[in-house]
Amino acid sequence: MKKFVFILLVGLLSVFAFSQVKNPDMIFDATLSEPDTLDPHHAYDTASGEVIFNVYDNLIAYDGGSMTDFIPMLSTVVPSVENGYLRDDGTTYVFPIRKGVKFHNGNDLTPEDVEYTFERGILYDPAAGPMWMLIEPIFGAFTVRDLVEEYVGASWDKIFDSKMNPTSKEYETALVNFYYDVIDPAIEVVGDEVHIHLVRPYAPFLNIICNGGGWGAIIDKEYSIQIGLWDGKAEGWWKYHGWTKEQSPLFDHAMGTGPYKLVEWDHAQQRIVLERFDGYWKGPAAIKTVVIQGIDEWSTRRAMLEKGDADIIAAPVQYLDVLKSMQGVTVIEGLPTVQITSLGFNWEIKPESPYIGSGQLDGNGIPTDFFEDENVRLGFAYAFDYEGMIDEILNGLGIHVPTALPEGFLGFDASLPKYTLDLEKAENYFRRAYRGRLWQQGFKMDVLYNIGNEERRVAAEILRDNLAKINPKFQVEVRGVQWPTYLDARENMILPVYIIGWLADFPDPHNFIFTYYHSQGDYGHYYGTKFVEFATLPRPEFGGKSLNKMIEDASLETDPYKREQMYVDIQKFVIDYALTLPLYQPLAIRVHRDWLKGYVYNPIWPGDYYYLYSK
Amino acid sequence: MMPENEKVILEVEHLKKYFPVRAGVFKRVVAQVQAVDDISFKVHEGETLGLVGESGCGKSTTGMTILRLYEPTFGRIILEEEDTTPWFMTTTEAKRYIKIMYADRFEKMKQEFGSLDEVIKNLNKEIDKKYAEIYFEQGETGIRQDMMKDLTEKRRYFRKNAQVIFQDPYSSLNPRLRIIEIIGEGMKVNKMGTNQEIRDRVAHLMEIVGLSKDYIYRYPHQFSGGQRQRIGIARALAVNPKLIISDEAVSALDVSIQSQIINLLVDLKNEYGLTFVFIAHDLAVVKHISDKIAVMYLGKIAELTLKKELFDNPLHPYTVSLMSAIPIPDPEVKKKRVVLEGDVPSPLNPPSGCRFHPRCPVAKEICSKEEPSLNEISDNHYVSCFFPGEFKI
Amino acid sequence: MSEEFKRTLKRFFTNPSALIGVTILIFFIIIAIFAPWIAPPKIPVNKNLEKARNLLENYSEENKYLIINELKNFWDDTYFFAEDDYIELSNLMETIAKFHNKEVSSNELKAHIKELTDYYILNITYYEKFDEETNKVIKNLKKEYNKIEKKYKESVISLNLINELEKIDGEEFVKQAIKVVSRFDKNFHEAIGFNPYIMPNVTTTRTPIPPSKEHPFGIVNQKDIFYGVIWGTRTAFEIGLVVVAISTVIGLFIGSVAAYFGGWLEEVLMRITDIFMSIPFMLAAMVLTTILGLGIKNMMIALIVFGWMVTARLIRGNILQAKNEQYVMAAKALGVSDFFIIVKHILPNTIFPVLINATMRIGSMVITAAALSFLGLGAPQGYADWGSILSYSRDWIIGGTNPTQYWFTILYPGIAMILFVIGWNLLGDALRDVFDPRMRH
Amino acid sequence: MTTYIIRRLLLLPLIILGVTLIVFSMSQLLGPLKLLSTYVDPNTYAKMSERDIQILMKQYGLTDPFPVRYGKWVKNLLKGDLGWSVVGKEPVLDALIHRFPYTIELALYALFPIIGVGIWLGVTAAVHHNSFIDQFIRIFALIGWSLPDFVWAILVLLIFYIGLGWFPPGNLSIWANQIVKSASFKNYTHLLTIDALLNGRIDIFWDALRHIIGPVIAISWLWWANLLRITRSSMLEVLRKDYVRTARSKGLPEKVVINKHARKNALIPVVTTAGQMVIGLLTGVVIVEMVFVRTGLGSFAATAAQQLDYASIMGVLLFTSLLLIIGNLIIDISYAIIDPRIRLG
Repeated sequence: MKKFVFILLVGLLSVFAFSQVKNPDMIFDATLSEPDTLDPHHAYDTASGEVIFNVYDNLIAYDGGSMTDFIPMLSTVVPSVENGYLRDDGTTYVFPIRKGVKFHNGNDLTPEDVEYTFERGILYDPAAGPMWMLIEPIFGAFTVRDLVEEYVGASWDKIFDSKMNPTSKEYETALVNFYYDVIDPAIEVVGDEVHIHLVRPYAPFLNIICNGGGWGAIIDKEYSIQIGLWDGKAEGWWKYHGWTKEQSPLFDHAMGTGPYKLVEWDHAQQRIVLERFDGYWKGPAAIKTVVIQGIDEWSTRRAMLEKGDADIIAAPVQYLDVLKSMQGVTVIEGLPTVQITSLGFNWEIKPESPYIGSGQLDGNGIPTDFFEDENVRLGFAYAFDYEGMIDEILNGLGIHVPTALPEGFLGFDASLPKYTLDLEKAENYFRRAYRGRLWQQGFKMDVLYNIGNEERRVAAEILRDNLAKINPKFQVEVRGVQWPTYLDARENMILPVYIIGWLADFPDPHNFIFTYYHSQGDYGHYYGTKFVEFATLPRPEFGGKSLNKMIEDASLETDPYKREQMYVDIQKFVIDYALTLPLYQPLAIRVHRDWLKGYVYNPIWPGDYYYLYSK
Repeated sequence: MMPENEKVILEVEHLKKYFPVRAGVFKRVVAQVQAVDDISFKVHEGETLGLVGESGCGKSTTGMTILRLYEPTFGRIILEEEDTTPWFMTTTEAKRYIKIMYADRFEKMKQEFGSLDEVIKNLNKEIDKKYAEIYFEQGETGIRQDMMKDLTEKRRYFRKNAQVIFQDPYSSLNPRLRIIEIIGEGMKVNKMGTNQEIRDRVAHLMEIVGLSKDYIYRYPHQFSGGQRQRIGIARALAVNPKLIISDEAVSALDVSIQSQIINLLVDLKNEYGLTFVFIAHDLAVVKHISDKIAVMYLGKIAELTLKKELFDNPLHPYTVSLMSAIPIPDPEVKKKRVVLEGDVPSPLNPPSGCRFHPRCPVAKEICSKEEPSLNEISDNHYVSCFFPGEFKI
Repeated sequence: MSEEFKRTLKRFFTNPSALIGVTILIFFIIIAIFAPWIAPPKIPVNKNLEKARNLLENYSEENKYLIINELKNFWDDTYFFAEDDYIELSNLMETIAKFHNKEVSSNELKAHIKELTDYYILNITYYEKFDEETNKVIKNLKKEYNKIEKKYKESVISLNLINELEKIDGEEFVKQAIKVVSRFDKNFHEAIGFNPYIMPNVTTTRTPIPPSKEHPFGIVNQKDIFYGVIWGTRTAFEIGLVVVAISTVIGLFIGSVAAYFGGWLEEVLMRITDIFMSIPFMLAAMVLTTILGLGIKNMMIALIVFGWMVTARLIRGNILQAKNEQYVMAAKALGVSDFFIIVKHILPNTIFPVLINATMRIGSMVITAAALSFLGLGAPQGYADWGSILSYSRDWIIGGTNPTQYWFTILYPGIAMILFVIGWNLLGDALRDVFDPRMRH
Repeated sequence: MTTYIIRRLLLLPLIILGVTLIVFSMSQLLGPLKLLSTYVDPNTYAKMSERDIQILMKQYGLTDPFPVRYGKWVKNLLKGDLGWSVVGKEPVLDALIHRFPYTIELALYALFPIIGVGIWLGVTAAVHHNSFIDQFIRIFALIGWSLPDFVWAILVLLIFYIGLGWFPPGNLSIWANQIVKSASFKNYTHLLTIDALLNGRIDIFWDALRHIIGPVIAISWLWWANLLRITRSSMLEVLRKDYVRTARSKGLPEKVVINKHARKNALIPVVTTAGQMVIGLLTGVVIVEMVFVRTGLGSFAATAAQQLDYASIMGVLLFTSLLLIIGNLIIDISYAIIDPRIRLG
């Protein structure tokens, strides 16, 4: 027995004496999560975007780390008024398509592929997808549903039964005509060019088109039809509309013209394997294989970086000191981001919410319309320690911003007043709220965060502790829930306040101002119907315009100076009313092994662009 | 000798107790162990019936069944002129029992005799007469109502009046209870007095059974086997029962202590006029205490008669062989011992005909074919044998 | 005390593992009991009262009015609306009485309620739900009235107390003022309802801070580890004892009913036990906690639901053995009811293996609960619970700039947990040694 | 004995039915909307109209009474339809099948050291009863028994990966993974080590083994503690038996006494425990798999629970329960064949 154990041990030890096999021809990127879907017209998260970014090409791209300069990609020209490719007062964009570009399957890129790509994306327009960004400038609506309802003149529920079949022949004809009358003319092939017609001039259009996150990616028409995507016909296009993620064949398939091709997506291991595309039109990439794997456990990620098994890892800022002390590891801190982390108020909490205590102003809860009172909002605004959060929790990796508009964007004005920690001010506002009753009764509510997001937890705890300092009767319980629960709770309007981030889709103020402050914005519509009233009320500050109108007008303004002024006005207004609390604009840290060369950072990119890297 | 017309305390009629044997996938009953197979006897007030037989012959089962610690398979158990059989049955079982035991029987007799009066006249037991009258007046439900009313009361009555003394002095006392709790439990359950009264009576009982009353707060493990058996006796006496069944009460004890306990029981019996069913596997033990003796063999009664008659004139070959096994404390007397051949057959599959025939020294052909019934050979002497008295030593 | 018991005790206390186990557990019990003194929670204070108290400590004549002023401020902040509210609600009560006598229409009553809701005296729901559930609303309004009446009375008493103070001076004033302050303090604390199990944040730095005099076990996740370990002792006892006690009682009930009554009931109950046993414990607890939602209570429910089967089987086996003991027969012959036979005769003689098993399970339950907390399914954020503190340390276990830099994040809560579990296991071991008949020779 | 086996087999559907009933009842605590997420991807109805959701609910019978719902659910189960796994991004059943081999491989490799060392320790402790060695082993067991597995698992990672660089996390190294995923590598059993040998790739075999040893060490301590306790007490009991005393009194050397007479008999109760241990290993690896990034059932369950992927966790629960039931059945039957005394049980 003992002898056997000894032999076994010796045998094992001799095996582990093997030296580590390093892979100079491979990059291992240990991330936090795996992609959601690889369908470019559905993907709306950075993990998916990063893969699509490396597998597909867009018509144009950002020039390196710049967010304003473009370079031609599949289009040989970046359209502008000067070069004549931006026509009709800025409503027609002309893209001459590059010749000799091949997809990974060997097919040639044609202008028809480009036309097909955009039309397919628009007709597909999945729920909670990114396609609104293209539909808005091209058609002036947010969803295909809206367009169809307007064109047909009936509600979606009337036009279709539950199995997505048109309920009558007339509707069917109308739907077919909808394609010919609305969709088809918007994007057309003219010779070797593709013309895109906008409903009105729209400044950020090129930014939208060139984003690597997916919605600008060009797919192969032949391949797509072959695997079951929209067949390119007007008849029955609706059958390809609004699929769920997994219904789309592109969910885990990819066929682009990009520098890497998708080899494998292993769900079990949360792992994506990419391989160099040798026929890439710019010439093949330096590194043969890229592995992107989601590893949840920080200890494991860190250990892999330390051992050199991982080249790049996702690292939370609290481990900055640890990372800096490691050998052979490059740490870059303070990279600018196009994100805002903010705290939003729900003006109209559902009474069944479990997070508002008694639901009354009796010291054991909060009334459902608690945050409609601007004194309460302002009280909260001055109860948060913005500087402390940035300095101590984020290790200084954050910017204190006046509103939910990141630094570097048009309209950003550092001289605007910022909320600061001021307990006396907060006390004054709280004493004013509810005719002084709030101060006497106190309140109780829960602030949720999603488990694993430590910044949100700490932010909530800072708020909790400061409120208790102002008045011990102000009681906040900080509660961790899982991410789906968090999203659900917000969706169901049962969260009193919620901390959430917004990452720019394209580098334009509209993407933030609209999102946060328009009552139809992605976040604005969570403020409740009371906020709709608020946002549509004519305001003397805006010369009689409502907040919504002001935001809409600002997006259409073509004069950059005027536009900037409008955004400043909007921001002044929202600061006075404390519509949302911009907690901070985070700054990123970047961690990779020293041997990784060629790193370029662009805040608007969904992730790494491996084509640039070598080892 | 007690006169025959004394009050009957316990009467057992055609008592059967079968234990089902389950086997197979669905645990179906594949056979029956006929532990007790159709036995009948009477015990009069103040009388002691000795129940004797080899181990496994069903005597203990008989005792347990009478006490309703086992449910009888068939038969009637009458305690003090009351049919106690259905008292511990579920409603459906009781219904079935009443139908078989009374309704069907009366119905049959009615057809046989024609008039109701005749039927009643022909019934010789008081209890039958009583129920016949009820039956013919109110039908089957009448009997049922009469029997099944006040069940809790009746059960308590039964439990109070039929008590047991167990064989094993070690396992028959709950080791976690004090003596006062053990002896007093029955009184408490039957609400026979306040705590003070119970304590006094327990102390009194302790003295009666020959133990110091100071011991009532002790635990069983602090006593010897004989003492424990005395405690067991006191527990049975505590509720003033009419009938005590003693299940091999002395077999586990040393011989010297055996006689002490038997003497105690005899004294108690004489003093309080107790009625006993005394179960033992040894005629010698029974001899001293019994008035009447039933010898059991393989679930059946082989011979039943008064003690003197049995010892003077044993008629069943099995009794004879048992008798020969009694040691006689006189070295001068030479005794011939009968050693029975073979083992006791399994009650699962009893021999055909007379159950004793495979081991019987005088068995004839008929013995293996027909089963002898328990016949009254002479006055009050019942034997179940085709050739009674043929085997002698 | 019986001899047997004494002997058992002696055997128990000469058993070394019993001694160590009991010592450890007593240690933890003491910590749990004295937690508020060992690691005093930071109970929030009212600023006015705090100032008043400070002034009282260095009392001088000129401070008197400052003190009274602070008390008045406190009174203002607490009871400013009490009288108005009381009057308004009294009026409303009159209206309600009239409404009952049909003197006032329901619309008028509704209008009256609306008036009060506009001044935030009443919640708007009273107005909104009035039409649907009139009776319920009125009932609740009466409750509201009682509450406010109580508050009003308290406010009057408080004001009187302050006024009384104004009339006295010197020593007497100090004596009375201290009384008043502590009375107000009590009212204040009742109003806020403080939960000491929530660990407060003691710093804003996110990297763990090594032990110091103020925080003897160091800080992780901004929480004082010492505070968490001390108060976590209570949580550990709560989880271990409650889960094991309830699941054991359930197991006892099911097992003893099955064994004693037998027949189809036994068959059904034991098959149910089999079925529950066929579900892996850890996963089942995980799933049920997930479905019920996070939190200690839900976790405990999940552990109980899937934790009773061993007891049931154990007790059933033992009872089947005990059932045929002669003393059980004797009790039956005496007419003792089934219930008492089980409780008095059978259980006391069969329960020891169950108790030993339960003792052992307490430790493993605490570990399971900690594992659930580690996976983020157990205790809520910031709750003083060893598993949670250990899960805070999970990202620091492998160290910082050197592998042992953050040793304290795991050491103290880890040791507490291991000791606790060891304590119960040693106790269980010892009990088995003492009570297992095979070990007696 | 045949009847015993048949009886066990006949009880099997009943038990399985009971388990499904419990799992189903648990899921019913969720409420209709969340329940819907166990049937369809929640993204599907995230932006759906109320009407469409109602239709969807009706389609999946969520408005039916309990028994009907249960019936439909069981019908789906029988078709292998366990719902959609959000975490796995594939049907739950597929997700389970893909992850199962990793867990079973880990369990198999854990088994040998656990049983071997566990029994050896138990016997050693019993033979040296009350000596220093015994006390040492008992303390070893006590700590193993009391050590939270997540702490120990991370410590193993710290020591054997960061410290010594021997046992990395994951299933396989990247290079090996690529070979395994390539077309030329045939997956016969889906157990990495065995497939590697069958393909004649000794390097991949060693790589897979290297990745397994860390988790094995992390699980072993607890089970050692478990097993050695049972072995020790069983051995102590046997050593007191008359036949062992007789053997001793005959003057047989102690070694022979222990090896020949005592150990064999002492191991009978150990065998049952060992059987249950295999099953226990299959379900007890949640935390170890999480820490070592192994993609087995355990880490799947944990991730699913954290992301409230109800369909997946219920799938795992059903699947492992089924494993448990079948495993127990096999153990009981084979035990009945080996030891006739058990049959009545």
